[in-house]
Amino acid sequence: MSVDVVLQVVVGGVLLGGLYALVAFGLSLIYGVVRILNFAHGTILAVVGVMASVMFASWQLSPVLIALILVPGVFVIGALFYRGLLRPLERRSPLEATIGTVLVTVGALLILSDVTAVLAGPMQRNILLRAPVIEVGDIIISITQLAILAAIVVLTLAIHVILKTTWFGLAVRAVTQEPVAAELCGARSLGIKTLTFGVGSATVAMAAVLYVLTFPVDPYMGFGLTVKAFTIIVVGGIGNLPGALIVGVLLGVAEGLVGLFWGPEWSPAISVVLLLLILVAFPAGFRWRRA
Amino acid sequence: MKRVSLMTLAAIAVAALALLPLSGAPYWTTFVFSVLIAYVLAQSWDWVAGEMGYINLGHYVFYGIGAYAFSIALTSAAIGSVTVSMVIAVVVVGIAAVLLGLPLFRLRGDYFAFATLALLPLAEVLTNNMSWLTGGADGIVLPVDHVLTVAFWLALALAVLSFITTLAINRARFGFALRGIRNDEEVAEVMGLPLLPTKIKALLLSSLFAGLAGAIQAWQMSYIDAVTVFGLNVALVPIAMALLGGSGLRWGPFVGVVLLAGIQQWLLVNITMLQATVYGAIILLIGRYMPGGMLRAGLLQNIAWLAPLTREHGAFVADRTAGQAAGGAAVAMPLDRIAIEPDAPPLLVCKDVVKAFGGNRALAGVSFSVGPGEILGLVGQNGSGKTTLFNCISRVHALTAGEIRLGGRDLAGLRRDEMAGLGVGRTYQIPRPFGDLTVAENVALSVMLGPRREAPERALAEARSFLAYADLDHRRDVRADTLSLQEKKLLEFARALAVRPRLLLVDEIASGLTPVEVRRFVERIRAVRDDYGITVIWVEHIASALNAAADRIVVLEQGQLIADGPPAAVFSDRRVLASYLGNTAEAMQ
Amino acid sequence: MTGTTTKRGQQWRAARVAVALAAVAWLASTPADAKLGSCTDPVVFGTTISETGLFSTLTGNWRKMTEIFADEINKAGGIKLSSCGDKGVPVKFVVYDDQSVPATAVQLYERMASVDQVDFFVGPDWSSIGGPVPPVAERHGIPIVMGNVATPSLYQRGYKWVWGTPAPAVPRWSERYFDMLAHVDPKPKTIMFLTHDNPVMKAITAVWSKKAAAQGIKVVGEEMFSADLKDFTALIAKVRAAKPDIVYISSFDNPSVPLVQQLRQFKVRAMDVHHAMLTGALKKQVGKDLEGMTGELTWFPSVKGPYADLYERVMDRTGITMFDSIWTLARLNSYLVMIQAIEKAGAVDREKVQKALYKGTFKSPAGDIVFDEHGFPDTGAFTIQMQNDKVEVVWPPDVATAKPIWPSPTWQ
Amino acid sequence: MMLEVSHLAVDHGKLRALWDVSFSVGEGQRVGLVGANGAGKSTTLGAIAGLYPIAGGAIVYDGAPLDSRSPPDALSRGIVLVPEGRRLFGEMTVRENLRMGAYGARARAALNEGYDRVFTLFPVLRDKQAQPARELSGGQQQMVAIGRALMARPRLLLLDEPFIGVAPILVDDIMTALAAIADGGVTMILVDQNIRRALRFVERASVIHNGRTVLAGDSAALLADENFATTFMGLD
Repeated sequence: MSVDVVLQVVVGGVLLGGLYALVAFGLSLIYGVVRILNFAHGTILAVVGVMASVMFASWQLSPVLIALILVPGVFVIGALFYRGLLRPLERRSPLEATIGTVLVTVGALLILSDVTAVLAGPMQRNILLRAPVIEVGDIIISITQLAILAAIVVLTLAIHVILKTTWFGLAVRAVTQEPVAAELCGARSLGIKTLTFGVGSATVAMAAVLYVLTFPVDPYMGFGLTVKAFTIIVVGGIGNLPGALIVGVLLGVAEGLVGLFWGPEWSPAISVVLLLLILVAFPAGFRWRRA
Repeated sequence: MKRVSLMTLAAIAVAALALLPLSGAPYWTTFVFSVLIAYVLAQSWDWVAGEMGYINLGHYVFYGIGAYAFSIALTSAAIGSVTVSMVIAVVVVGIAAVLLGLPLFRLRGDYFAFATLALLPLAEVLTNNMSWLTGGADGIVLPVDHVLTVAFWLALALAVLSFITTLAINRARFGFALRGIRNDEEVAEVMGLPLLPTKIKALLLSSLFAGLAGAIQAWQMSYIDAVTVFGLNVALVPIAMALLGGSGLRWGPFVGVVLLAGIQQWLLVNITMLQATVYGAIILLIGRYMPGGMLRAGLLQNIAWLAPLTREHGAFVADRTAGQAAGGAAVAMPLDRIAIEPDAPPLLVCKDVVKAFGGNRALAGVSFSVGPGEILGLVGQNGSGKTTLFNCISRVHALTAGEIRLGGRDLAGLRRDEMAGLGVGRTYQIPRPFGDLTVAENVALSVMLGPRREAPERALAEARSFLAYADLDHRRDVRADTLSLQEKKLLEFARALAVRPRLLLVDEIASGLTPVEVRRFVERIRAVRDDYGITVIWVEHIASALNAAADRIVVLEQGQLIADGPPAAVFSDRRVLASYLGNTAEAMQ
Repeated sequence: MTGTTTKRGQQWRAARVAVALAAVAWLASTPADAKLGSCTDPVVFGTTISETGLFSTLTGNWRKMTEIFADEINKAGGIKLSSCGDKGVPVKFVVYDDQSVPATAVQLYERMASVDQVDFFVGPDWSSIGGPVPPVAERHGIPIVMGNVATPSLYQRGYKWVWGTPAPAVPRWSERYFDMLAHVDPKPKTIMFLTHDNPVMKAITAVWSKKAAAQGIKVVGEEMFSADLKDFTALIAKVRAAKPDIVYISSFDNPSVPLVQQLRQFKVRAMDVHHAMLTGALKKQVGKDLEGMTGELTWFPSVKGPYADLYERVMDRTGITMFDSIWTLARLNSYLVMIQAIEKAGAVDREKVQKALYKGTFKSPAGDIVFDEHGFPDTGAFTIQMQNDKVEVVWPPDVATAKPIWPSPTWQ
Repeated sequence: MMLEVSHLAVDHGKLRALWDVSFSVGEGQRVGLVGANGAGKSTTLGAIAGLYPIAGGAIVYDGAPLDSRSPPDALSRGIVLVPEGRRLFGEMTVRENLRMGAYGARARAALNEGYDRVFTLFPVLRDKQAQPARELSGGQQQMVAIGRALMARPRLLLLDEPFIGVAPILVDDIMTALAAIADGGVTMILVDQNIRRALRFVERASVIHNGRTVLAGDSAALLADENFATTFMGLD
């Protein structure tokens, strides 16, 4: 196998893995701050992806415009979802809160998929853009892919900068690590949790628009992505976005290389095997320590 | 009386159901059949989740493995017999449960849940790719045998067996052990419960029922493929059903399964659009407004005729012990007196004990010994290493260096659950009761898990004498998490005694008591030694209490032993006084 | 709780249980056999459609289509029965959503047999569901003509009442394409198969890789991929290394969307890239990338054939096209074959219909349908090529709407 | 009086943790709360800081009742708690921890002054700004915790067991710093189980026993009171 082939596979893996990482960011933020495992998280990608595809097919809107319309909408819906349905459960006993959030998010997953399938049709869709390609030696990259890669990098940097420099980002990290102390510092948990849920959902919406530019979506595809995203945040460390990015990209590349050297039919197994191995080796979750 | 009538009705209902396949209503037969399978799955899942507190989202994997093992065996030329294939399915599922359980039980909480969930897509990929065994995506085609009637009876029998097993687990020592794990597995372990074997046993039991359910359904359906038995869309349904009814409740999974399956079927037949939305909305609303499950909702608990369905397990246990004579009024505990030889070798020897957490040495080379029948007071500031020392003696922590011997035996290499068997009982500074069990059950659990492995009925009876000894008998039937802090500390004391210890480790149990209560407690500690010969190490801040109770005092400071001697001498030591009362730096000068 | 309330509670409970038992008993006593042989009652077909869940992405608006189909048949006079004179009997459908779950489908077919008392079964689709459903038909002795259930092994179980997918069968799927390959110039020398991990697609590859070799075209590679695969770079790298003259994609339309796009992007060169299921769904998602590709279509209105007008009207009124929803042909064929069988039998009589299905040859727009002894049909598909963004039938020449452009210019 | 706590009762879930606690603190004073483990000292501080809702009695602060629903409410009135066990944001740097302390609107404006003030008090932290807080020693962590509280510009500083896990040599440093803070006009309530140390630092103290205040007075008087130690602290 020539180096070019491997490099080509790596490029493809980085693109897919970057998208995985974007999905994982939202889940990681929400899980870190609100401590809720949102089973409907990946389904948001499926639903927003379908909506974006319909908008593109019906009105030929530019993907940027579609994102500008959908992402704030999802932000609001995510925040309202948390406020209306999940927040009240926090006052219950831990057992009831856990079971309640599972039921609420699973119920939301079913509703989201079904309503989308009824309104937009259950068929698979994408946004069809034909873009020229760039050839570097034997490696080929399309402009769309480059744009998506650039968007992933920009978004990751943006999220990173928000978390590192803004007061909101600081509070998000503080609540993730020590919720009580964050409150003692004046961070109102309700507001921060609501915002986080909104931002986390909006991140997936952003990922959805990028995803549907290269890969097809359908209303029922979300749950597998949720599992994949959880794998990434467990392996990368909860609340650790650079970790999630690295693991997401590695996962995408690993899936490609397994397809190359072993057989594409085994690629979907990689994330699961990785998750199980890491968890068994580090039962309390993986922690990235500085040397 | 009420319980009996409900059970009688259940028996009649089962008998009526058994006639269903003969009545010429195949639709209802297949519908009830799938309800029965769902019940077996939900109920067997709940043994691990509701009883033991481990949310196994991959429970359906065992259903799928059972279905596949059965189908492969049945279609292979070498086997072909249904009975043998069922047995093979059970064996394969059992092996899979043990192999998966060993690594998975290293995990807890959400991590366990998600790791188990990940098993489903993995199983699907494996099944699809291992075509030589599983037929790959072709699935496995079984002969068309029209086995609905027999399969229905098998499913009914399995469902009834699941329910009976639930009752048996609730009643058995094993069930109490599971509830101990659910509440606080470290405490249960220190009481003498070997954790991993117990967890594996629970998973094994639950997986066998799921595997059989899979085998029976595969037989009835006559065709399986990976999507059908490992698909995420179907796998979470039985779990949602159990949660909806009320996980951990005797009737919870049953009510949840019947209700959700009924609603789903009704929607399918009567609504042509958005059934999944309505179905999802029902799940969502119940999660939002009845998050503990329907049967835990106050709304239902107040309806008289539903009351028998909504009771917690504890309520059934209280029923059984309520009738027992309150023989525990006497303040004698059912403990044998341990003879104290005057010149026996020390019971506990600590030699250069070091325990480091990262770079922080909580114990920096502590040596002392405790003679049999001695009451040793252990004193030191917060953070001086007292609790760490207790944790080292009860093997919660492994030593970094040094050696601890109990009755001449080196404790290195022993598991936590073996300590109770060696006669070490302990209390926790911050009480750790099994919150959702009754006070009596808390103590009974000690008796059950401890070295004598008593059966629950006896243990519950015995528990009352320990409770009486700790002045807690009047609170025996309330949930332990409703006790006051002081009562919880007394509960800790009763639980530690119920292990039948040779060596009792008491951690700050008298703090917060009134002076009168403290005096009573001092008498109690002395009596434990005087009447039963139990050796005691008592950590306490109330010096007067130690002064009155202890034969000897050991003082720790910054993980080091700074004094060891009779109370009078130690408490007049200038360095001790300074360390205990004033600025340390000043004392050094 | 006082004694009185306890007692009342028990009475309540007993009453409720009694009511429930009575209800079960009543339902159980309902007769299971349908009233057959009437000339006035409509003939009732029972079917399930995967309207929601995993497989729903493959269905079109089939519930509406089924209703319109019945309406069209009834407008044309219904099913003509010799036993009822010339008078036609109307047809009626009972349709449920099986939610793509086999156990649910089984329950619903049992329900249609015993509660709804349908006369005949049509559909369902997909092996997952087509596997467990036939035993229901067998037990009740209700003839069933299934839709898109194409796994041959499912038909080897000694069915007496079950007939399968009345659309092109696996062993004849690409017959016309390989016939075309034998006549084109320059002749292809090598072929590589890319197979979606699915029983139908694997069966197609298995059959046609052998036939290709027999025809003198060397198979230089066979790769499999799962429906979850999104990044095909690795697979395409292998194609580029093998340099085959023909790339044969044996896949359903949806899973191969990224594959087709990435083949184009990576500038794979070949005489022809063939897609076994070249559909409108694929075209919607990959657009111009499809230009010049060849494929297989079970039927297309321009091919005409018996009942072509009926199909066209039904699909027009439903708002779907055969190209968009390739599975629609087998669906409609299952309805059509059952109606023809009843007309041949001359009565609404399950045993007579069963006999008719055994012997008969059935007309369909895609050609005659003849079942083998297992109930498996025997038809082939038409070879098409995308030319100037339009679907043209290019083989066989007698029904062709255009000549094949060879070698396909877009892959040069 | 700046703060007046009268007949305060607090519940933890269904259990009453505090029954009847009363004491008062004047502007600029240092007051101690002493008592055995579990007596209710931390709960009292928590209730003032808004961590626990008040079940009975009243807290009056600056003449107006203090019925905070959450710590940010108390914080906005200048009440800041240094919690037991420090509760630093372990993965965040020292500087980020301090910055988080200035989260409140009022403090944000004076962020840089805040840093200066903290680094002047605890010079050792200046060099460790970029280190994750969990890598610091116990005493340095405690300095960060106090520094973080200072960033919020407190008027009333509540210190819960600030010397646990602190090496003896650093205890004095922290004591000195606390004294400096107090001299700067910050009112303080100190909970410390080392009674002598506590009494030497504060001017007045209240003894809490089983959720009730049982004794109060000047620290000098309490120290001199032989009865005090024997009766309430169980010392001979």
